[in-house]
Amino acid sequence: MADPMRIRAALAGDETTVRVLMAHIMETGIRKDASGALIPAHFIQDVEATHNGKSVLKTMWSGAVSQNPFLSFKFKGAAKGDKVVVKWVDNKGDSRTDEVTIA
Amino acid sequence: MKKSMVQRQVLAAAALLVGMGAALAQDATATGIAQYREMLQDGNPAELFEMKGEKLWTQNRGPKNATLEKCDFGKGPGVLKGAFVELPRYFADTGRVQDLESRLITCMETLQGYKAEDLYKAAANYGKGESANMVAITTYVVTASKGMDFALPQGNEKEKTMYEVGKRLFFARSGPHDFACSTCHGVDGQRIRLQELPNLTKNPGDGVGFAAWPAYRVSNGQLWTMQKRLNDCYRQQRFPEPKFGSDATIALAVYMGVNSKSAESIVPAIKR
Amino acid sequence: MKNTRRSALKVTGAFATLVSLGLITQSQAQAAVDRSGFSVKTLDDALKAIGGNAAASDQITVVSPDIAENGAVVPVGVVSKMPNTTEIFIIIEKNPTPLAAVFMIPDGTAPDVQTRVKMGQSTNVIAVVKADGKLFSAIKETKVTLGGCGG
Amino acid sequence: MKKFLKITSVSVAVLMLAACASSPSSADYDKITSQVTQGSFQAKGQASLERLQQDDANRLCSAADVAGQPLDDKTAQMIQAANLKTIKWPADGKFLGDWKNGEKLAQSGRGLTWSDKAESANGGNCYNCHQITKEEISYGTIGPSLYNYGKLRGVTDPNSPAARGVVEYTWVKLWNARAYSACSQMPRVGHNGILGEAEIKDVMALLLDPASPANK
Repeated sequence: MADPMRIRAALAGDETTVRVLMAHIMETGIRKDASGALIPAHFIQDVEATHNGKSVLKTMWSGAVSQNPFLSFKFKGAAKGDKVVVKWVDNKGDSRTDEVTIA
Repeated sequence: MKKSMVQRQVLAAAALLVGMGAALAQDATATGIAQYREMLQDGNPAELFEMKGEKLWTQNRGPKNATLEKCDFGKGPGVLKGAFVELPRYFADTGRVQDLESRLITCMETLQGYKAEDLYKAAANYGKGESANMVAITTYVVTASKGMDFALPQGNEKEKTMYEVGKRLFFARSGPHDFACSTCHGVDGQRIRLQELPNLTKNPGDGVGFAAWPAYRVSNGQLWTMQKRLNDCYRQQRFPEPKFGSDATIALAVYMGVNSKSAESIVPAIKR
Repeated sequence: MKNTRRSALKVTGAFATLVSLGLITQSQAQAAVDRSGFSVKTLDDALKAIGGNAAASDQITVVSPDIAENGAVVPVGVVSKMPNTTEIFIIIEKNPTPLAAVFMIPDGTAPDVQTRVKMGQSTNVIAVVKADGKLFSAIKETKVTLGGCGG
Repeated sequence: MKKFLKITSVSVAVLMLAACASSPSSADYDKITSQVTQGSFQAKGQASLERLQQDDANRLCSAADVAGQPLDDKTAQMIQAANLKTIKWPADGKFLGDWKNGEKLAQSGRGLTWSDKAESANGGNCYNCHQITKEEISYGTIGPSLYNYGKLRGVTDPNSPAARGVVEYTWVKLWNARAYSACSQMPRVGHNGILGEAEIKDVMALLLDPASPANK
């Protein structure tokens, strides 16, 4: 099972900044190992963040996003104490959902 | 605030660059790299390892199904704050000078019932299996001392001996390239390629050298502890492999740690 | 997420099989179709895949370092000042598959996103922004150096 | 099990020796260091334990570094004389090869680590420590800049009698730098088999050929 995400969400003024670190190998599928064999692709394809059930960001990635991905974005309309939920799904169908309380 | 300063420096360096020679191109490169490092500070993936370690710390594991919460890193059972910046140190219960990583194995043995030999074997396969857990726990324990200054004890005779042994190992030239640690880390202000080399024979400054590890390596996505750092230094020195937790690695850590007295630990750092 | 058998059958081809087997959901199958831009190998094809040429705009900023010490992790961000920005694309020109990421920006979310990407070599980073249904772009070069053997 | 026991036994040695005298001498520490070294390393890949054996030059220079005192003149000259004897001159009398291959060798820092395959080609590691051409800005500063190396020494024709002195001096520096400087940090490229004769000729050309970018 995938390791948990590190999510931070901080409200400043009327804007909430969300910063997410995800534990993932992000293998492109075009690299070769020492013996010359292709290393199979294994990377996060879709990420969605929601606040009170409403989508606040969707992003689709290729394997070019770095290992242990970082994502940062900002949205309006949240209050301190609200929850932000982040979910990722990778190309093998594995997924992980974590949430954080806005500080 | 800091970022905008770096950006100003970059602009200034770029302006100077017009029509200038290689030396100034070098300065612009250095400024550019400083800007790059600054941009990576926010969101260090080492936090993922720290989180995992925090969870493992309080989790019942091993044959004794116990947690590590009573582990004594030298400041008393369960005291983590400030422990890392005083390691390696002498432990009376084992009669050894131990670094954080070998001490963790002692705790996993005594508190959780793991076999030390199994853990040393696992540790040699760095970042895989149980080693991944030990790396995460190490990251958690060191982070509790983030921002504190190094102050390794030297009151015990064995601690002094390890310092002297570490010093000798540091300067020991050998192998097909005649390299020693001191070849690259013996004086101020030198570089390998564009990589600045800290002078480890003295305190190289806050968050530099010994005080910059453990660190997340962006080149391979791994969290590198001091044991792994030293292992790879010896690989590049063309030496045979230092065994995990061996006295040579601990002696070198004592030498560098004592030399780094009063340097601020910025763990966990992020490195290229 | 709840796929009825009927809706699954509407999807054709391989995805239909996967959906009916329960391996992927309908929405993932839909997304997979949209992912075609991620496999194209040139900048031109990547631009085509996302809807054609984009006019240069000074309302868009690509935030990436002038020099990256390691191509494995290069911070890249895009900030758009165009009103009604709904999508942001990040393209790494010299990568084997240039399109790296797509961000869908709903109402209330700032067109200001950051991530980190791999770069095989020094390259232009191109941000394409969809605003009011039209495409706009900005470019920034990032040099990738090798730092040496220590560290 | 074996590994763990070894570690423990070395610790015991440290403990006992330290306990013998209230204040151990430097020679005691040397002895403990030797024991610690023996117990702490294991062979891996091509990196055998024999690599821990120091020759006189390395042993004496390391000891001088620990003491923080330079070698006395007599010892330094002894080391230099011994290393000068190791120099092998090019079999065909030709000192310069192809600077283009020399540049490739200078760029490569590979070879001889435990993760390198024993049969893979070694690099010269030159740029890790030296500036050589203007084009390569990613160079180290552990050694002096070699940019315009031949030009600054007035080499216009490396095959001329006038250039002979510089050419031979450079060959010795590459083959075994300790022949001229007892405790030089520079690897003994030829003596220790890091590069072969043909490769050293190529690096020579990079430094001395007027057509090399190093001399532009």
